[in-house]
Amino acid sequence: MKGLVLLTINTKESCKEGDSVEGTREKRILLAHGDGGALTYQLIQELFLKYFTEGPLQQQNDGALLRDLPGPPVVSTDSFVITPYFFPGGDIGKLAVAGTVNDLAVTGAEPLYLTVSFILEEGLLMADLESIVASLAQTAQEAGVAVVAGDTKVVEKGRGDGIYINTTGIGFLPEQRELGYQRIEAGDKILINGTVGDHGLAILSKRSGLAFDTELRSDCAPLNNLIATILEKCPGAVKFMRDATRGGVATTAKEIALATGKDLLLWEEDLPIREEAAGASEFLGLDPLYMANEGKVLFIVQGDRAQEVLEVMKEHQLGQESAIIGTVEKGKREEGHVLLKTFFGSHRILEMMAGDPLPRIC
Amino acid sequence: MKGLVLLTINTKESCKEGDSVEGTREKRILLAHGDGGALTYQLIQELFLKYFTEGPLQQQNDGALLRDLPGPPVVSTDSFVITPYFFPGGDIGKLAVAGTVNDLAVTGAEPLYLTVSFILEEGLLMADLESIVASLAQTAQEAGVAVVAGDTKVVEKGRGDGIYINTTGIGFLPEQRELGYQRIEAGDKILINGTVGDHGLAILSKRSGLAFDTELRSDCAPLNNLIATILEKCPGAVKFMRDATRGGVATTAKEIALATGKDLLLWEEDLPIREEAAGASEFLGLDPLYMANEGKVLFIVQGDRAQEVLEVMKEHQLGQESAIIGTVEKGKREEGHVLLKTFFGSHRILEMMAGDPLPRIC
Amino acid sequence: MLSEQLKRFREPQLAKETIVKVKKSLQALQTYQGHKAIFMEFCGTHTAAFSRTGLRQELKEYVTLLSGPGCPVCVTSAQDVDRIIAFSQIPQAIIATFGDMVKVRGSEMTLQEAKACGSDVRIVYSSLEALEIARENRERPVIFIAVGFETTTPTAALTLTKAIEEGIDNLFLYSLHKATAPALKALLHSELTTTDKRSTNIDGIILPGHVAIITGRKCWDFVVQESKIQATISGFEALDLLLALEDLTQGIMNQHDQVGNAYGRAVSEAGNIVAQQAMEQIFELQGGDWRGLGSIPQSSYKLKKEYAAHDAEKAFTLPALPESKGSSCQCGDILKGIKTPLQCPLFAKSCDPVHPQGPCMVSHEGTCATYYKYERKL
Amino acid sequence: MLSEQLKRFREPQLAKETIVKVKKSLQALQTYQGHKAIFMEFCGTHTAAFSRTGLRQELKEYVTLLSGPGCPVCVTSAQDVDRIIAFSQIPQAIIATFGDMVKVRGSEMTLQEAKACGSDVRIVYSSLEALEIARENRERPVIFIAVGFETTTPTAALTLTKAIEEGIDNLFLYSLHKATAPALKALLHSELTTTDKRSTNIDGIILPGHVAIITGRKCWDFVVQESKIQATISGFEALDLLLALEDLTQGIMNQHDQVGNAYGRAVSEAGNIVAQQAMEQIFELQGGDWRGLGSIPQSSYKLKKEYAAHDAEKAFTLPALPESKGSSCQCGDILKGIKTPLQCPLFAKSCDPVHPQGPCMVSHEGTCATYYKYERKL
Amino acid sequence: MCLAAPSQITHIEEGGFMAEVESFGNKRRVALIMVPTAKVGDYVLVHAGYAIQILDEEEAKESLRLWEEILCSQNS
Amino acid sequence: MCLAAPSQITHIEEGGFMAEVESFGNKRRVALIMVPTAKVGDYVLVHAGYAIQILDEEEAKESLRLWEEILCSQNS
Ligand code: SF4
Ligand code: SF4
Ligand SMILES: [Mg+2]
Ligand SMILES: [Mg+2]
Ligand SMILES: [Mg+2]
Ligand SMILES: [Mg+2]
Ligand SMILES: [Mg+2]
Ligand SMILES: [Mg+2]
Ligand SMILES: [Mg+2]
Ligand SMILES: [Mg+2]
Ligand SMILES: [Mg+2]
Ligand SMILES: [Mg+2]
Repeated sequence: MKGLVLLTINTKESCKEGDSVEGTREKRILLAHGDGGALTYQLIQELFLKYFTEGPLQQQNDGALLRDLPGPPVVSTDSFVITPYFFPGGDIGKLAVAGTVNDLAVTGAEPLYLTVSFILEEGLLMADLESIVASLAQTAQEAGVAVVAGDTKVVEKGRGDGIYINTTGIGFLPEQRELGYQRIEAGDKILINGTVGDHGLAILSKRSGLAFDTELRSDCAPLNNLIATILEKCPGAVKFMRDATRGGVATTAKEIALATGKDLLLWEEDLPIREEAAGASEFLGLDPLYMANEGKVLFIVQGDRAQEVLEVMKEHQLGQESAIIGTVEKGKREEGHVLLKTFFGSHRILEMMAGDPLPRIC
Repeated sequence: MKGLVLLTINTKESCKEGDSVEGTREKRILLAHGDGGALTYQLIQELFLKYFTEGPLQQQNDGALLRDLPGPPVVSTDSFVITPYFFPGGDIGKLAVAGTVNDLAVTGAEPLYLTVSFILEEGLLMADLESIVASLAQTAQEAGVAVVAGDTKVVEKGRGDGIYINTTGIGFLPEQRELGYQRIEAGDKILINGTVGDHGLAILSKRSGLAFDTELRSDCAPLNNLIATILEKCPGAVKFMRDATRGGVATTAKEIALATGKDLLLWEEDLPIREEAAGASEFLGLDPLYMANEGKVLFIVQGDRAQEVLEVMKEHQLGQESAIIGTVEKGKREEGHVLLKTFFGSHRILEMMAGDPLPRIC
Repeated sequence: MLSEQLKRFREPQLAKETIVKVKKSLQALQTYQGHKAIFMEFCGTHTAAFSRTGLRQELKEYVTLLSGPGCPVCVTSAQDVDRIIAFSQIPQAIIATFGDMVKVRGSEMTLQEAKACGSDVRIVYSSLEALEIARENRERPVIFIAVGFETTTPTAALTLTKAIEEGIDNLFLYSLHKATAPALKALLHSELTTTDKRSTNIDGIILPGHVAIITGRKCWDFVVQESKIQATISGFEALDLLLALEDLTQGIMNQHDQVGNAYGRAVSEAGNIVAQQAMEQIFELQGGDWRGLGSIPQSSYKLKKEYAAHDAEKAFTLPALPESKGSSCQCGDILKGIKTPLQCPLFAKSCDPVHPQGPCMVSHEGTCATYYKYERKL
Repeated sequence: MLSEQLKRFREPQLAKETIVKVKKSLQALQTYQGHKAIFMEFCGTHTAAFSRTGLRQELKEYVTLLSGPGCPVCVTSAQDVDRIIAFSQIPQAIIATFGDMVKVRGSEMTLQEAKACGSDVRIVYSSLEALEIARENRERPVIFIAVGFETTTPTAALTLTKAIEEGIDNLFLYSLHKATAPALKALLHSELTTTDKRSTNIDGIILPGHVAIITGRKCWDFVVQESKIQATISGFEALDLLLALEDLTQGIMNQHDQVGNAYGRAVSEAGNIVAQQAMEQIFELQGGDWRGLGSIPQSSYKLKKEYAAHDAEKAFTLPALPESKGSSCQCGDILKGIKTPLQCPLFAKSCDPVHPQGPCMVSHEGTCATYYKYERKL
Repeated sequence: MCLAAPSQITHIEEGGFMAEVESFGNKRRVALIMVPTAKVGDYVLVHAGYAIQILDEEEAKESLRLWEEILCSQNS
Repeated sequence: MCLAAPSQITHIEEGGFMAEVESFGNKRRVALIMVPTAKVGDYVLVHAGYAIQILDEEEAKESLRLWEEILCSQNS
């Protein structure tokens, strides 16, 4: 402890940033907001219920009673731990809705309901929380899903990262929408609804250390409307869908290959990649095919209907840059593989993402 | 940086504890387990699917397709952030099932399905994770609910606390089980299925700083079977239920008072409180009425059927120490209140828990 | 078995019978004095005990029980809270403090808000835990916010002694310990004796039982001897409180010239000598600011010069702190027993435990918090 | 516009046409030499570029492209990794490192495992970020794990110079920087020249383009002059690689007595003088351990004595480290170009990027990782 | 703040600085140094991690006895 | 490791130690000190946060021109 005497004291950085013009400090989440008592109650009443104004949530029961579903239920859950929680093109609230809505939609389901559970870190600015909740509520409305149940916990400073959100989605499977790995066969085409890698790179651009300015924005968006449009306009054409999130297009394709035992061949020259994404990947030493997307789906489509599906996709606002990017081939070995046909015509193998130290992008 | 030269180096505490007898280090969660790539896939295949061996989870789709429900769906969500994650009487895995099952059960619903989403902290011992997952799976089996969808994220060391779990439960409401605040009226009796405060105090006994040894154990248990038994054997008698978790019996009672505008009168001498709980509360300066429970429900029962319900409760393994602990009275003011009739016959007001710095007990 | 006897002290049945007797005595006292007696419990723990047991309500027609300044958190001045927050801003510093302290507002913010901004604040139940934290974080200064009366002061003194023995040089004390007797003296000699005895003045004082364990009974005789107000030391069980009321009643009617001891199983004549010596070894009395009461001479335990290396006030230079702002909180009058919380216009309106306006609403044993919890009229 | 020209270098169409021409030249070379040419790319970035573009596959009937020791992460010895991990155990220390480094196993564990146990490890893209971290954490030692060849070494030198100018005394370098020319010399003079020229020996070397930006072209002439093996400096776009192959082919057939420069837009004769001076100012060459290659004289950049205050090896005393264990990993032979990963029995079986057995499988530009990603036979 | 709860000493650690005490099935470690004459079996009042006083059994008995007498005489 | 990507200098900061560079719509701050003659508009190769070389436009043009000649003569 030598040398510790006679210090002068500076206000902690994080406290300073909370100062408003009038010198009063901005409100922050305190541990006591999570004790289940009066402050928790106040937070729910004054913040959450302001944005979630309809339905079962307002009743504040332990469970939300929903109306009978018009088909068998489909559920999906995801926790969102992205850093930073505000990013170009969105925020963790929008992402939390889009991510789960998309997971439901790619199964062919119509998403209807969402539960939302927050893990807040002591010290989170109340203003940040409010803007995230507002964004979440707005995205839910746009996607046509209702937030029906919620939960809030608070963890000590240094045990979280501002805010983590879990959403669980509930939908139903309309008739005649049976999609599945088992329907995939050689000759099917692989489609995607736009450019690859934008989300992951937009997030990375805001990481301390990697910081760079880019025009790239996260593609984060709920795709249930796009998907429903395709399924309705091209009945039977789509055999399987999966959103290419963590691990990117390459990992998602590999998962399909593993599950089916088929090979997936992707064409490098047809992959829609923004120039900015290619450029940023180059100086970061990364591959856009492994970068997370939050508004992109791989569609496996019956070969002779690929063009028809492509046209429908391109008409939709969230599919304007859609492309046919590859084809399914008979698996030639025990395990299914993903191959990339390069510009020069040679083939390279795409594996799952393996241990890249770049987490927290969703 | 003076005085920093010539240090000798000790291995970090947390690393040492990972050493096994043979000198090899125990496996831990790495950041890369959360990148959505190969290590994530491996974790799912080798750990999670080992314990969740049935149903939609094995298909590893984005969403789980469930069978049609025999009644309108009921959903509930909770995130669990308890510290420590192993505690006397349970662990976070058991808690995560019991908490959500109970939230569904108290609405009158039959819980059927659970989604489970993990937020793991880099460095978590793989052995701890496995034992938590095993406990979660076993509790789910005991409660008769199936885990149908899951998710795993990994956050950097210092951004979590080992493990956080979200569970979302889905059940259905059988016919003739309409419970609700609106049914509560003066003259109803308040019942509880056993002793108060055990969970919160058992957790606190393991907090560094507060550390004390106690025979108290968490009451953490899924109560759906107890509740179903009561509802079936005493049809119509129960008007409302709520599990007395964070904030304890006092806060839960106050919530009911606020929602109904009625007063709830609790009788100090009838409240089942273990001697150990009273003793520990005394030296900690805490009130067992504000301590969290994870296996206790407040039942609001039609006055003339309270005895009948009590007898059914006492026959059940999880209700042996059940008691009638109070009564509902006409609200005398704008806002409903909770009053405790003390040993001496005087009344004191119970408010919601207010800002106690004792978080993370669920 | 002593444990059986201890249980007897908290048995409702015995207490219920005792109430009947105590009521009779208080009636006799009223006849004797010509007015309903006004007693003050000095100690916040007594304030809470009278309310939690319901005895304050039960006896309200027989005796008015006022609350005194006996909550160490409540009497900590806003400037001292500002200093605590400034300490929490020292890079790498760990603040170790009792739980109630984190919720008290200084002139601008609370320690729990500083914590939310990133200060490392650990809640402890004992100064020994602060020592443990210092032991485990030898590279970081650990500042223990030492609040409390004579009950707590020796525990801090002994912990510091141990730290020094062990060579733990990164443990610092910010001593806000206060001495109760000077505060009681100040109360008796100023406001209380100059106002109309019939309305706000007091007939008897219930003295803090746990403080008296340390100080001993006899050092309190000055109360009776100097101010002619009767006083009795009390324990904290329901029966203890009743016995103390009875003792006080008898003392007034029989004009005892000594302070009574209704907590004989714990309080001796001379007190705990080890504790007294430990306090003397480490601390010296200086003038100190009490929230509500103002500056009181010889009422504040500060570390002696010899321990400057462990004295947070000496080891760290704090920036100039802003002046505290005024507030319409009436804690001052409440701590003096001039008002009850029910007379504060903010009470249970803009001031409640979730949004406390003053320290009396913050601490578990603050008078306003106790009244909010137990004594509110609905 | 230069940007238009830069795009031309990566255009598939131009490259496709070029391939035809290069194939012809390589065929001519085969006729000239009497065997299919064997070229080695020294640099890991070239290894990755040949595979990513598919050129290695495309040309495999015309030329065998072997990979050399040109990945700084791969050639870091297990003992040096153990030292990095030991540094990460210093209380309060922050380790700043390039990403690939965290996955390399020492004799017992990896830096990412140490991180999972609580070490503070930050991944940076530049030594300037390490300086920034040191600036923001003045109370904590920040140890930058300085790996790289001559391309990277001057950046560390200039960053340290800046740190010293600013008085940032908590930034330390653990310099594992290596010099490429001595390693190439060692390769040319030992193993490669003693084995049968027809099977594992090489006919030409593709020299590291970015290293040569710093060193200049002419310092590489020793390769041609001492070992009589032709060599050419190459850029990293598809077209660059093809031009270099062409240049090498012409160099062999026309018996050039100088190293070729097929990366003229970036590489000058004399190199970057500012960078060279910065390196000389801060570092001195010493003998160094290369994983796989063993000890190579004058191949390791260590901080000069004058900078001992910023030299992690001098500022911190490490405990005795255990001897590295042997392993059946063949990285040594692979780094020497004696084997390709396809000849390692562990490759793509027990060794893959998720469970790397050796450093060549860890680094993005490790030969085994590159072969796993791009060259595996299915 | 001045809370102090009675507990029984179950074990005194070497050196006598710390002891284990028990109350209603809850065990804690507390400092014993302020009550140097305390022995195993004694009841102590514990405040802020320190035992601050040994409870006097005779005094406790006596005050209960006296009081019960008063109550009995009053009731009869 | 020896990755270096070409970027164009868009702004040189005061003192000349740092500059802003741009490539395909992505902007970064890099150290410019190693290429003291660089000016706004120049293309530089950036490695590990430092611009290590100014790309030579004439050389680039020349090598492309030469090569295109060779290919043309060959194709025709
Ligand atoms: S009620 Fe609030 S404002 Fe009024 S005296 Fe008490 S603490 Fe102060
Ligand atoms: S494949 Fe693996 S084991 Fe074999 S040489 Fe490469 S790194 Fe070593
Ligand atoms: Mg999901
Ligand atoms: Mg998802
Ligand atoms: Mg998905
Ligand atoms: Mg909840
Ligand atoms: Mg953050
Ligand atoms: Mg819930
Ligand atoms: Mg719950
Ligand atoms: Mg509940
Ligand atoms: Mg998921
Ligand atoms: Mg932990």
